[in-house]
Amino acid sequence: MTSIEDYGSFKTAWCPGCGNFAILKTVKKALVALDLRPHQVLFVAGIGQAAKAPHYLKANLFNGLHGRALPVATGARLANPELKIIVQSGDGCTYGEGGNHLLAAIRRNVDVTLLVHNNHVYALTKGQASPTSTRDDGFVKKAQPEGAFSGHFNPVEAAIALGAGFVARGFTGEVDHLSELIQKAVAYSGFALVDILQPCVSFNEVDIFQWYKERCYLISSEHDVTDRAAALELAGQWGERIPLGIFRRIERPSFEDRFHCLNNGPLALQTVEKLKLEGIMKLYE
Amino acid sequence: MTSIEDYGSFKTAWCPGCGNFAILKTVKKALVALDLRPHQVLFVAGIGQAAKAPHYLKANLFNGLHGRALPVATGARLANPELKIIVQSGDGCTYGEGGNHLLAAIRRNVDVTLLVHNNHVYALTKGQASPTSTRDDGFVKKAQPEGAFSGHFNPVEAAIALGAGFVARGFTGEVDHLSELIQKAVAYSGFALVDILQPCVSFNEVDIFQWYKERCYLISSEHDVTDRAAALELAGQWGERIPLGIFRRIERPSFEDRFHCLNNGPLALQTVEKLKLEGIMKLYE
Amino acid sequence: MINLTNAFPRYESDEIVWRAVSSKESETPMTDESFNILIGGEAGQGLATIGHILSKILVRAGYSIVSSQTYESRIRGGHNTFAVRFSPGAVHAPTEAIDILVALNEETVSLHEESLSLQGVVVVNQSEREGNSPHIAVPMKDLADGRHINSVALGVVGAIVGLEEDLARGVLKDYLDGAAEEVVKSNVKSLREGYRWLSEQSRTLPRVPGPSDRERRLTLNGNEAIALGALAAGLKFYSFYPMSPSTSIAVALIHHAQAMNLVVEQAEDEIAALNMAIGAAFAGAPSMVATSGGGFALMNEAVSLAAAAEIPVVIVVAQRAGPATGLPTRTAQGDLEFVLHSGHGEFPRALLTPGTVEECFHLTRKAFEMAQAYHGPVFLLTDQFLADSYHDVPRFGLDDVPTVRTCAESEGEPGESGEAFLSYKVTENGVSPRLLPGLTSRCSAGYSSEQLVVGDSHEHSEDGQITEDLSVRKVMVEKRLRKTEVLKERIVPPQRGGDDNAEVLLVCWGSTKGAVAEAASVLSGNGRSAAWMHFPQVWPMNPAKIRKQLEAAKNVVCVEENATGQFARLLRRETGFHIEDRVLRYDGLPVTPECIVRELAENGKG
Amino acid sequence: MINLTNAFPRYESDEIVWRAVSSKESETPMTDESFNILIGGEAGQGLATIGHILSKILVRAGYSIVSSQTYESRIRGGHNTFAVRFSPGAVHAPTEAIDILVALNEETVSLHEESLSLQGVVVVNQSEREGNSPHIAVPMKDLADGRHINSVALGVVGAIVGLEEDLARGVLKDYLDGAAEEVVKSNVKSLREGYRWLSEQSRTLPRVPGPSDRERRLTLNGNEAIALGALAAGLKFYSFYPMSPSTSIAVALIHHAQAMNLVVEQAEDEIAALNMAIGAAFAGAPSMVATSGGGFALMNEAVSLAAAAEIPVVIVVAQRAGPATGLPTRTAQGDLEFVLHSGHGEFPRALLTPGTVEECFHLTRKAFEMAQAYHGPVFLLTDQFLADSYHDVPRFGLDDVPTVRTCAESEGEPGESGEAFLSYKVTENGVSPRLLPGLTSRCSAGYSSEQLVVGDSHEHSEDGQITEDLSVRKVMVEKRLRKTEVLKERIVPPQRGGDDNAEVLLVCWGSTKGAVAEAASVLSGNGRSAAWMHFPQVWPMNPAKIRKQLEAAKNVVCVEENATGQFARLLRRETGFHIEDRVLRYDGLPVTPECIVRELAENGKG
Ligand SMILES: Cc1ncc(C[n+]2csc(CCOP(=O)(O)OP(=O)(O)O)c2C)c(N)n1
Ligand SMILES: Cc1ncc(C[n+]2csc(CCOP(=O)(O)OP(=O)(O)O)c2C)c(N)n1
Ligand code: SF4
Ligand code: SF4
Ligand SMILES: [Mg+2]
Ligand SMILES: [Mg+2]
Repeated sequence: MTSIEDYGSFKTAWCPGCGNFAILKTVKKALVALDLRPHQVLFVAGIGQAAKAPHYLKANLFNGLHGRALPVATGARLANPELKIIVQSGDGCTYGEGGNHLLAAIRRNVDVTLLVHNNHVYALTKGQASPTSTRDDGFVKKAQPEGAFSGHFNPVEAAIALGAGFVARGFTGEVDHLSELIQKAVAYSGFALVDILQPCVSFNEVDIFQWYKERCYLISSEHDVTDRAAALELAGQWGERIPLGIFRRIERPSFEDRFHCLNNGPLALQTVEKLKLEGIMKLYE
Repeated sequence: MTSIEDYGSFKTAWCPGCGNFAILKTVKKALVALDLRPHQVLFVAGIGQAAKAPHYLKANLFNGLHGRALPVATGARLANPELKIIVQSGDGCTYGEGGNHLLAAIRRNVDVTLLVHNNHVYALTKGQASPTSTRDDGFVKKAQPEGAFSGHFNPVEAAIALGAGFVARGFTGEVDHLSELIQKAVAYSGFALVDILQPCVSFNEVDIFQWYKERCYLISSEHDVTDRAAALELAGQWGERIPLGIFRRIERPSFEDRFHCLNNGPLALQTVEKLKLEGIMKLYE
Repeated sequence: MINLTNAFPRYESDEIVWRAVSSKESETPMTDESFNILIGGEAGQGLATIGHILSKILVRAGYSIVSSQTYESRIRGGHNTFAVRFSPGAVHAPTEAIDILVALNEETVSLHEESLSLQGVVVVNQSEREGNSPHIAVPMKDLADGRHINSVALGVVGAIVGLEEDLARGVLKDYLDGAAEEVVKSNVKSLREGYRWLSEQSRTLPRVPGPSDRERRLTLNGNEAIALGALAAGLKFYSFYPMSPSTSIAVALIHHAQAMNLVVEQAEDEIAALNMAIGAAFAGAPSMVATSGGGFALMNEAVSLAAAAEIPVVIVVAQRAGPATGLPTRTAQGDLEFVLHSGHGEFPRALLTPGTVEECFHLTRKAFEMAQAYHGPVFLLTDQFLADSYHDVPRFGLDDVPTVRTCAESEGEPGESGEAFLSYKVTENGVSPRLLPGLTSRCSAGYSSEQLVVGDSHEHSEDGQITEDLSVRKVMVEKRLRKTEVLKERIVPPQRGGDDNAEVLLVCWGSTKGAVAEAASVLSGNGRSAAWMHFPQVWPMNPAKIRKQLEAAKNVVCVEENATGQFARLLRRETGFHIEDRVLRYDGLPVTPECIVRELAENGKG
Repeated sequence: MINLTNAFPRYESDEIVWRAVSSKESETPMTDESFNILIGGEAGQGLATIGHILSKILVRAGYSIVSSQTYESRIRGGHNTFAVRFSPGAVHAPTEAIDILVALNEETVSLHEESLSLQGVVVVNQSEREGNSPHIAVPMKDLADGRHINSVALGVVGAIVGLEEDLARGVLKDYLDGAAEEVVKSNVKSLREGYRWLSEQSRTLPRVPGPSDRERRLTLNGNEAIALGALAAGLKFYSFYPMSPSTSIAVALIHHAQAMNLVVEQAEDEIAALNMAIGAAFAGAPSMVATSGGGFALMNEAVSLAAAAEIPVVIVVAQRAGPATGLPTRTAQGDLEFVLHSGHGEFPRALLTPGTVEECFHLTRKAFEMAQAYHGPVFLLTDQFLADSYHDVPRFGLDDVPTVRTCAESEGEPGESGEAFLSYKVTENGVSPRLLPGLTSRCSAGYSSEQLVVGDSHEHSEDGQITEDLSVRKVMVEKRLRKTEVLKERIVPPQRGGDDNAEVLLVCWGSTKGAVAEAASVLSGNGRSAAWMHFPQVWPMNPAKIRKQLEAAKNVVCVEENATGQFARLLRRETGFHIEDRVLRYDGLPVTPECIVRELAENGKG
């Protein structure tokens, strides 16, 4: 049995009141609920305030470059299919710099859970607009004095449209619900996105906790997660009402299955077969 | 009056029978129909067989890097809003290497027309799977001997879902129709995507001309291009029946309008106002 | 303290042509007095704010200043500092000894009290542990009504230093321009309370040198100076992806974008940032990007594109401590070789490495001139220290240096109407005439409005068409490389100062200039004879001239903020002269005159 | 023709320790006879196919071969060539004089007939213009029933050279393994028709040296040798984004992936390719990527990541002619400095530069060993010529070199069960013990299965936690740089050959080895005394040893396929020795012995 203490506790570099604390705690809770031991899990992170999260718990960790967590996670997963891999990073990291890898991860459907701390801002670099910053709510930053010019990127909608098999939205104000989402995402076999609405108390004066609290509601149990059109319609909702929960969940062919050698477990444990190699060499004679 | 001769004619490096020839000819025709003079147009291209296309007509041209045509086009457009900018490149260039710029271009809605020669393959590098290669039709390449593992990227569907204002699909077997699409895309004020189904006779034995010819049909005039759900549903069609035409066309706030100085025309013609600069300097005293 | 009178003399020799890029000391004679205030506390306590305001007050009062900032990669908490060193005469470097330590929290006292000078004093909030050093415990919370403690501290410091309260209030108000009236009021009140409280104390205070009387100056940090230099050069397009320590260039430019008819765009990534700038430059807008090491790594391919397509573009790399994410908010000079060899393939380039804030301005202008003259990328290599360091800078004359032609003109013969324009015409110096797409006749007299322009990344023939003709390839390689001479004609030469025939010559580049010059001066003061040589441009260089200088010196020491001595290696590669002695600092902090002198003493060179 | 007996002798000196990485000549004595066939035509005419098959037939027959390919960046049309030079003794370089010119189209005749040797003859399709040179006009279309003209040509050439038809048919059939039976049949028929037709002609044919009798060899090009070397080193993960001339490494690996339990994945871009490989390597799979200049530009940031996180990874850069897109299918050595300084920040690295196909195999193995030994990136720098060039290569013994440990083991003391594992433990040589996440106890005896592993891109403390402690920073910089020594212990030293006390020493690196060695041999034959020195590894190096060698030489000339003499610059930087004389080729073609000798003569050095 795993307990929350197994995941340790650390001093953080976050601001008091930041939504990241709730996510950190919830992630630990979810892992305990799944009875996963720290060494069975590999966190992969990019760079940003969010991306520091896995430093604040005990588990295997690879903290790489801004925007590049997903390819690292993909490589790790294809090298060791026994690892439970969780990617944690910010909206800027994942939907900005790393956009191309998100497209590819969705297409690949590799078994990785992606948790995005979506605070609608580039926080660590002091508050520029991110792809999820909304134009209409007058998101005004030093770098965008007249508001964000570009359209708003709705990650839930985009992921569904691009064919992702598991797409959910959580909120730091609904931690039990969030914990369930994370558990289901980790348990899902394939690529799973949980976009997490996370208030940033330092740089986002618009989408504050209260703003979300008033708007967020849990998706009704009637919603058919296999109905793509319904999922898309629901995902289109933003503003007055913000749905939380699992929008879409379907079975998709697993990417790892296509690599026969992964049936034999981690690549590191597989030895080089010299006889076969000698046979290959002969082909070139 | 512009004539087709104004756009010149060149020797190409393409294979006999390639769909690119039809696209080249149709682009010229469309420009003539729009009565655009070569010097009013700037083509921007990436790298690939498709990306060579603008070398084969007379117009202004910037032929940059694989995957990076859209940011160059964006920069050029923001420097000179008088230029009609057309980006021409392949599926690998645009949906593969350049995926992140496609996401951003759609969000920005800068006035650029994107023509994608979609041959479902990386042709110039001799036939690897591209994001639009389809898994199910058994796309088997040297680099993908067991077929493409990843899911199929449907650019039309993705662009609509991501909020693009003008999304169309053409086919090299329907050149008059394609010419109309290109004309409308160029005339549209904002970001316009025309994905063009282009058979590659050298590397794509599956999606051949006849395969398309049997499946493609023109979208009915009943289709409401402002109805997002309808557009998405239509875009979901692939395989037995492949719709051609304009899926979506709506007005979106223009990106260029947000830059006040662009109302004064090309930046190159605007002089530095020394008085204002002196005033700015004073702020630092 | 330190005699800096000889720190920035004109170097009279035809070997290294001296051109002033820094003029601070020519207007204000040096004195041996300087005073150093360090404000320490957590991120979020507003210490950078009052540091900046204090800097500005000091400059307006007539002091010369150099500030330096350290901060962590976080938004709240941790330990940050803002140090301002000032003097009636010119100062050029930060220093270690602290005369007033303003401690906004307890940690600051314990971390820095050992650096207090003989007369040094700690200004600390009454509620904090006050340490063993001489201190002034201020009831800041009370005085600030629990709000703007930093403004109280500013008031106290202003009063100690003897800065007029009116002046201080004026700067504070300017700073808060645009803030809610209530906020302004409350800050002004806190400031006043600080002044009032101190005036009521009766204790001996550190002796502060008085200001000098001189023309108004600007208070600028390196990034602001780059932004202003770019505007003065005619910048019209700036694209960026946020990355410390480069982001404040964007912030400054955005601030002035509307007034200056400038397009500033935040890109989706650094690849896009440079490709956009190239697109804009191709279309005629003088363009710039800025980033730091990791972001620049992503720009590498487009650097090569700018070279192949022959597009003028200015690229600022504000260095921080690598590799990879490293220490994102700390200073370093670890990317010299990386930037010098960035981009695949071979092509000319220029690398400018300003030594002062003033040089940031002038060399940015210069960078645009160079880029425009040779049609290719020009780099400005700075670092976190310089980016964030405020200096007093004499007002810039905007008439003397012509702004870059916003509108390109052909340098060759205008083509006959009917003739096709050759974007890559092979010329004697390698530079082809340049037209702007769609603006040919409007920009360049004699050309038809229907001329077409090509930019191309392949090997191409003169008309920009893709070629597989290998003899054309050879011609084009040589054409591009010939442009090196165009850059060589424009080299900003090394500067030197200090004693003639010195026993030790300190060689440096980039932001270490002030510290190195002062270190040389300290050595001279200590009875050693010392000189310094600073490279505001590290590429291209004139090897023969440099070699002569180095050979003439008795001992040469290269000072760099990296661990492998990259510039010394480059000098050896180019001149054959091997500088074996190095002072290398690579812990993320800038070198100081003290640390250079210390290291030299340890190595038996000082 | 050229006496190559002394081309690859063991160099007996303790200065440059000689280790054989090429063994071709040790098994087959050199002769002065070689024969050169060039097949020319359009892309799509199947000339690379018959070139490859012909190469294999020649090797099976007992010849030593070197082939070289030129082709354009297109799929059909244009002008491509496939040249095979062969000899009963070892050949190491392509040559210019053509003994049989196989012209699949008219253009080939006009482009190449001036290169015909004295006995040279053109084999041409009857329907094409036949030129003025001696020619054999073959009714290829008729003989091929309008289909496999290339196989007819192959038959004719096989017959002229005197290769047994059975042998030729065997290779052809092997090659077509998996093709439709009808296709195989038709090709075999065309081949036979070619043989038959020639046998019915009565004319004097060029004199062809007979084969030698020896052990079976492999016919490999550089990219295949890298793929096999990687497999032999234990490669388990390969990610790539297609880019000429690197793509055929991926193709070869994919071909064997299932048999060798290998994961090969095409990435969405080069950034992903290297980041994936880093992730896989972190998780325990020996990993490699390959690309060319532009793709490598995009990998720069991740190179720095591999260094900071200390992840072993092998990176192949197959050079082509830049800058930017340049000539995508042509050869160059223009990216040496670019790769050497790639990635921001400072860290050790190794750069291997194989000179032959055989060296491609061995140095790839070596690269994995090095990466694993020091935990960081190791580079293999090749080029289009070598990537596509087929050589005969002696069979590889797979027992002598141990494969890289697929499963990492701690080199330090296993930690106590309860103790946290320190992924960045500071050790004497800088290398920290390494565990694999999730596999700690299964891989490394003595560790608990619950140990945790961290990889981190920041400056970090020993446990991989982000640090802002600047004293830790200093320790970690030094820890990483200390690993340079681990690489230095493993240096593959330069090789030399030719006359002792030669008048001229030709220095080179990478794929020019064979041409340079042969040029030295030609010079010696012409009565000049000449020697050569080849660097199979350009970084790190042993400057003192190299300097001694260079100083001992009377004249030193550096041969490179770039326009700025990058390796000569590097040698000066490291050794202080300035090589002023250069033979530089930068038109996209490989240097040949002839062109080196010509250039030297023009410069008065030969
Ligand atoms: C290549 C690169 N570009 C830019 C940066 C600078 N950078 C660090 S964090 C960050 C933004 C982080 O935003 P987000 O991912 O939303 O995380 P948050 O801080 O908001 O949690 C940026 C741009 C970097 N580290 N690397
Ligand atoms: C950075 C970079 N990576 C890879 C390449 C090699 N490359 C050239 S074209 C191409 C694929 C082209 O595919 P697509 O865009 O679909 O065009 P097509 O040739 O099919 O028309 C690739 C991968 C390159 N030039 N630059
Ligand atoms: S800046 Fe925002 S996201 Fe970062 S720690 Fe502070 S509150 Fe959280
Ligand atoms: S390879 Fe395919 S896409 Fe390229 S020119 Fe040939 S047929 Fe067209
Ligand atoms: Mg964020
Ligand atoms: Mg394609």
